[in-house]
Amino acid sequence: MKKNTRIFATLFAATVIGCAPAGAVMAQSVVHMALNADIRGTNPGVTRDGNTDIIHAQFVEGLVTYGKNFEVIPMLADSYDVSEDGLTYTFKLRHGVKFHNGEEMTAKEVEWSWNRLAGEASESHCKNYFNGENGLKVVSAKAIDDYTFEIKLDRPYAVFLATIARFDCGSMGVLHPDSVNADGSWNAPIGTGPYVMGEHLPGRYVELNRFADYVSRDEPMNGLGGGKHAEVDTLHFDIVSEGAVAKTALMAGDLDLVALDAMAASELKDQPGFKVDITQSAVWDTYLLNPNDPVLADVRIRQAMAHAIDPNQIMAAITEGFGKASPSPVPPMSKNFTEVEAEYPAYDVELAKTLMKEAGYNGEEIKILATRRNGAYYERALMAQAMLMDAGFNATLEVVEWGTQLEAYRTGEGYTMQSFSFSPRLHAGLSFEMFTGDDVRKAWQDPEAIALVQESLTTRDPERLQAIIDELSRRFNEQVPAIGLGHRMLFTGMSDRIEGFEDWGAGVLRGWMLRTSN
Amino acid sequence: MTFFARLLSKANGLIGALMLAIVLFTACLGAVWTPYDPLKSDLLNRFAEPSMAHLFGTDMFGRDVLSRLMRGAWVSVSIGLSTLVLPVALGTLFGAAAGYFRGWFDRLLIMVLDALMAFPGLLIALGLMAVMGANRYGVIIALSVAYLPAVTRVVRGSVLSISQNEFVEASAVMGNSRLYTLVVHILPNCLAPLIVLTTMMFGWILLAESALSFLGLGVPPPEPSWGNILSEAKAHLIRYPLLGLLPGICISLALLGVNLLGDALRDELDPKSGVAPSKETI
Amino acid sequence: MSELETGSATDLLAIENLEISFGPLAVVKGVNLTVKPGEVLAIVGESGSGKSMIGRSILGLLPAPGRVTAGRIGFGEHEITAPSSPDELRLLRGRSIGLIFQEPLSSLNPTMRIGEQMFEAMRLHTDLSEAQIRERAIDMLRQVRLDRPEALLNRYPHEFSGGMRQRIMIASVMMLQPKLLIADEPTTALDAVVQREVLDIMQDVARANETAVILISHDLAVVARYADRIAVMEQGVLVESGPTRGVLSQPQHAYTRKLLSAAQLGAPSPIEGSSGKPLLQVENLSVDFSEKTMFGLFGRKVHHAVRDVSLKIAPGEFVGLVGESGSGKSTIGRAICDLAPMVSGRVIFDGQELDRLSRSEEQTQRRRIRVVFQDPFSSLNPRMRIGRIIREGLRHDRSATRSERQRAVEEMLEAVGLTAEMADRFPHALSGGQRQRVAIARALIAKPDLIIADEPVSALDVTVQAQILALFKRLQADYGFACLFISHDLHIVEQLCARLYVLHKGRLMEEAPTPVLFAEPRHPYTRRLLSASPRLEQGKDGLQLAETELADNEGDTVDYFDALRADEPYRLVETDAGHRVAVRGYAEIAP
Amino acid sequence: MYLFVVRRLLMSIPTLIIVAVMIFCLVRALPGDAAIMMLGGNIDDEATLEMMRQQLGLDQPLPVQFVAWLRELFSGNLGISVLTGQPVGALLLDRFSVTATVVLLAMASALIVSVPLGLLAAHRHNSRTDYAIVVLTILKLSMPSFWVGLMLLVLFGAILGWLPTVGFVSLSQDFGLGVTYLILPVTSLALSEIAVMTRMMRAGSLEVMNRDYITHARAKGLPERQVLWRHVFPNAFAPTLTMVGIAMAGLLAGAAVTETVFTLPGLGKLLVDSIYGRDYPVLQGALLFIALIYVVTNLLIDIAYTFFDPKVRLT
Repeated sequence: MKKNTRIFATLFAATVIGCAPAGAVMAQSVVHMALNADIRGTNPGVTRDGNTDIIHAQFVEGLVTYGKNFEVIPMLADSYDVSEDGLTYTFKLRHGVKFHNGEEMTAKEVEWSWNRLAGEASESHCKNYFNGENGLKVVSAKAIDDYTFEIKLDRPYAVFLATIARFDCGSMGVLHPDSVNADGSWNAPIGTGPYVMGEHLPGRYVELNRFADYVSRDEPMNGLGGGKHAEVDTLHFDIVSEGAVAKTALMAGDLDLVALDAMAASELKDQPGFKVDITQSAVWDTYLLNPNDPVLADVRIRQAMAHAIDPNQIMAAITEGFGKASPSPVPPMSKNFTEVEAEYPAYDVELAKTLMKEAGYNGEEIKILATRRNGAYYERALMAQAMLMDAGFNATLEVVEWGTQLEAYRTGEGYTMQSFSFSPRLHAGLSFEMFTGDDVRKAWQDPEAIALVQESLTTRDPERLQAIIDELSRRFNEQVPAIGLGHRMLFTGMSDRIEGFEDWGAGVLRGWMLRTSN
Repeated sequence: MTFFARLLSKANGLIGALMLAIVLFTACLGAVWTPYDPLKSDLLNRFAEPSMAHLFGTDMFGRDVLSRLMRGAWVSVSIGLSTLVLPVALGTLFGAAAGYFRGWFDRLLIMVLDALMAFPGLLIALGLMAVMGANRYGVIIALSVAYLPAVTRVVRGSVLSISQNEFVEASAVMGNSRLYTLVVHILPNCLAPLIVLTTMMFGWILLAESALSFLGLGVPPPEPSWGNILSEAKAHLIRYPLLGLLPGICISLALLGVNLLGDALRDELDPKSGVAPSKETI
Repeated sequence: MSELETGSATDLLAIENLEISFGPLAVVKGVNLTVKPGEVLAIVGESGSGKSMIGRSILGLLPAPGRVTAGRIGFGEHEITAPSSPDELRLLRGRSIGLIFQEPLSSLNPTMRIGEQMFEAMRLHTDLSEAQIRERAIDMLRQVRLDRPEALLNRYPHEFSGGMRQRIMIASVMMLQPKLLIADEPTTALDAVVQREVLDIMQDVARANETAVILISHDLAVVARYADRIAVMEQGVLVESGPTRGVLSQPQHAYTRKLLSAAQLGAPSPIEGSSGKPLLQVENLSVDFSEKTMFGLFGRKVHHAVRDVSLKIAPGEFVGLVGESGSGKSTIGRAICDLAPMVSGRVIFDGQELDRLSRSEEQTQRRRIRVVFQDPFSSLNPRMRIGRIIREGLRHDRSATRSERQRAVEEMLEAVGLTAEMADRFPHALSGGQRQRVAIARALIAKPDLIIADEPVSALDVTVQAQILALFKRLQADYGFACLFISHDLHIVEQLCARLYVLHKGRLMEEAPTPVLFAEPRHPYTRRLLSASPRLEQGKDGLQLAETELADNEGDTVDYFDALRADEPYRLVETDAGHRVAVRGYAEIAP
Repeated sequence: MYLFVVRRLLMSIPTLIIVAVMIFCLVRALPGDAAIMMLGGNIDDEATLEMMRQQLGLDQPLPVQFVAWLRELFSGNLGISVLTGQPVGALLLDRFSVTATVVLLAMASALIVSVPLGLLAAHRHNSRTDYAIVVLTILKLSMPSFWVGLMLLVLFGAILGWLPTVGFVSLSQDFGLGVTYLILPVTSLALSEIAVMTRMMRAGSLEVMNRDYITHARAKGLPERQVLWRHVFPNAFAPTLTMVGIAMAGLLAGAAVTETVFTLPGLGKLLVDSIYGRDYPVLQGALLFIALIYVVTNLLIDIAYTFFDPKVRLT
């Protein structure tokens, strides 16, 4: 059935002259979207990457998840409470939640799923968040009764819920044990999400089909949680690595909804038959400064660089004027984002020059590392280079392939400065933790800062947390371990028959909100 | 002397030579002077329409397109020329040795060449770029390796056929050493096909470079090469087709020159050799 | 048939005042010729005389950009130069006018089975059934004396020897019983023996079909045997034509005489060497060629090019080595100067066995041996000036100074009859004859004691051949070198050589002083060679064709060795002084 | 014949081994590894990294990995894709089928066009037709095919919107639809092949045409058409055939650029992606597969050759 309508569509598209919205007559209940790479697998938290998580998020759910302001809200849990000492978390599960195979979800499956990811035998990196590798250790996690699940920690950990809500672990997604074969090997996901994993033709497309018996929460939709009332029968993801091609396809009516770069967005904005959604995300675009580079040893050099670069101009340029600077690591939508976080070293070339003179800079090379990759890594670096050179820095640009840059990032070698991006950290403490620490790759190795970050992750007192975050922000601005740029703008282009689309800071697609007109 | 006269008396020879001359001139000019700094971005003046100020307009970073094309000409051409050196030198060496001394050396060489042939230039490129660091030398080495077999085969072939001639035996009878015979009698006669091949190869390399850059494996930006100008323009083709059109036309013109001249050369020097004009190898 | 009768009343072919031009220059000028039905006309001339162009023009198949610029060609009632319809000519071709080429190797389509190539023309011109056509083809192949014709039809050209291909050509052309057959140098590429066979066959088949033949050739002696009339061409002009006898006996035109004198080569004057110990001794020489089967490495098939050959050359003596192509004669020459690997045997030069000498001594000895190759076009490095080519001959003579060498080169140029200023030219600026002179100069400049001349004249025009031979004679007188003269042509070696070695399939068949060999050849192969190579002789009434009719020797019952049965025991027996013949096993010969 | 095939395959083994070693070294010379790529920017802790390395067997020393790879190889197992978890063998075949469809179609159409065109040009040597063909082909040869591809894409895909611009539907899966997806890539590939082959064919024919046996064929009175097709073509085609073989081997090995332009899930695309993703099993498998394609294609060409050149014997 689907196929025939598809043919009809194509033939129609083939006969229509000009790029009239041929899409307008496409199959009622299919939305064609683009994935920039094939999914790495269907096993949430195991065979994954940022790209794959988006697909996983459609068919798997966890006990808790993120709301649109990154607060943690219950999902499969009806409610949860935390003991006084902060060591015991008890989750009350919702009743009548159905797995895709029709069976009802109980604490039994929740426990099984937890062990699948966090257990010793787990193949998932997620277990490292809970087995003491990074401090926190989960002592026990077990079903008390059919609808009660309990987790005990070895220490109080403020961001515990935030951690189990992580996208890269599918929110510690709950799956039915039949998802794996008898021998324990992965078979196919049997989750609770509003969509069921459908056909996957490697390198070509992935399909998700609506789960008819999905039982929704009553609240309105909120972030990745809340009510989910899916309408579109099939979410069809074509694998299109070339952004340009994806856009061309959208305009030709082969795709209904694609992520765009700023340029494409501004092109499409005014075109009849198309809509563009523009949303600021929590993805932090920044320039990491190499803490071990002697040239940068003098803090004044780093400050000079910060003053020489104008985040506003750059953000404006790479977002076609849609976005503005927000150099703080803390995303504006975070509840910890105050006027303190809004401050940053002003763009002041003169000041930069004087600082350079004081520091006795004379033409040492500032090697900017970048890669040609979605996310304007290259464009950002290019513009920074231009500005640094204006200020009198001897800035050179080296464009390498992504793998090479990652290696440089991990080993902390081969760069003075690199344009980089961090995926959303939905807790202000984590926003600093992602580049603070004593590993070589971390840009901020100041012991005090590290201590502060650690505290921010354990304290459960909101005021204290705010105080710490503010303190970190001030130190960040004066020590300049990295030069913040802003939080990436997400552009989504769609044919105007698509209704209900709404992006959010985490940038994770929520297929269940999509509607197709007529 | 008369040879060049003959060459230029032919339509394709003349036109080819002219076009190539223009390209080379632009390249050399682009090396020393361009209307604007081809790397200088001007964020307030992006995608400027062609005007007196910017003859071909500006690109997505407000850089002057004409300047970039001129510098690009230099980069592409210089890469093309310097890539010729290694394969021609080594290829002649190996080819001559294999063709003249035969035996195990020949067999081994052929085997390695086959291996090289069965090996996508693409990966050689990436591998070497990774090892050498992303810079034009990576490209040069990669392409050199990729084209070594072609030269070696041609030289080997013509050495083999020249060796059939009686003057080679005559030399042996006079008591001349094999090396002397190779250098004095055989190699000079391999020159013709080699020249033709080299000309054509220049074209192949221009193409390969642009193809590599198109895949993001070529000359790393911001340094402009015709290839990476094109691949940068890719995203804006629909709205600013000129950005994609111009570099493409530049490449085509250069290649047309090479191919025409190469054809004329071949007809003049060795009509039998089937050296075909440029063609992507990646 | 009926047409033929009407045709026979008048000339079959009438060429009037024909002019053929390539662009501006005319290669054939004002030629008039006629051919009567069934007669054989020979057009003789050296390369570039335009004789082939006439043949092509008769078919209307001049190679571009050649055109008939004046005159007419009439064939029966057809105007070939002005056909009424484009197809008129096409239908004449093959059906009424047949064409046979010089190069049997390139005149059959290598990618098509013999049968097909014979059939397609028949299908086109006749309305016979496939079966009939096949019948006809087979019958035709029989006529050209090929056995098992049925099998041949499914084979490809490359599976046949040159001679057989030429017969196949004749068959496929004559199959259509054309009224006129144009044979363009049909046997030049073939060995004497084969040449004879092929021409005889052609003649018979033509007679049988009452076909007129235009036989185009550079070799007077050959055509004289077959032609009713001869037409001589020089540089596009028809200088003389008339009945064969007439032209031979009373040549009118100077050029004709030149040709004739060249063809008869004058009286032999063998160059005897000084007696005493031989300059060169080759003992039991054998050379194998192991040709790798396609994609090497795997298996190889060995081919014995030379088997157990011994020969002697006295200082200053000219010795001839004769045999058809593939007899291994060149290989022997190459083996002597180390260009081909010997598997066994010894080469003793000036009393020293070369392979036993130290590297340097061997070198110095070998430099006393020089070679003159067959093909003057490939034996000179095209990228070297003549002067340098010749000077290179002195390269290893450390004594000479630069100026001395320069002088030597000039002297040498003079000596071989070239001018000193040619030293600055490149080979391509020289004619074939001149090149061969340069090659000789290069060989002689080092004053060698032995020259190995490998078919030095067979690539040249007859008139030039005579000159080069004369040159050899003169130079020998001046420089006194010995020479191993390799050739397929008995008459050429007869000119200079004191003794002859006859080679067949890598083995010596007969060895004798030249006069003896010609007077009383013993071995059947030698006899075949002799009778196969016609020559012109001064007879009582002028020049005439001399058939070397050998006294048949029924009496000779000796069991001679037959090279075709290579593996039988082989032995050379001396019949009388210096005359040795190959016999089988231990057969004896009465002197 | 069979002997020949076996022999050739045997002879290609050393080549393949050399290739295998080269491949392995080159691939491992690339900085970064699959584990890092999978984590991307979120290398939160070395423990995770190490864990993934173990899972991917990247913690072993290189020689060990190589030997392991070879052992797997000889047991006919190419391993599992790090990125998609599919068996590499299946993945390769799947992608190859795409490339093959496009390339073979392109080649076929190129042959159909260029053989007659080349013959025509040679037949009408130095005529207007001839010049036109020569000029056109050389013009095409001078345009980068990926550039032409992009232009086609923009024109037909976006501006005119006649043809689909993204993805691929296999013909077996849905013919009508599949064709629409194939038109653009096949065209852009075919165009450049046509240019080359036409030139080859023309050159070859010109050379053959002044051979005696062509004159002889004419002298038999054969009509020109028959002379061209029965006598010129078979002899002129052999060299073209070799060229076709080489080109085909090259393209089958993955027309990386074309596949990138038209986002065809082909072998070339797979290669590029696996390079970027450091998907060692796929990368190594793909390269080996490509080497194999070369060997086999050349073999087939040699076999095909015998049909056009009876002199060549497969022994």
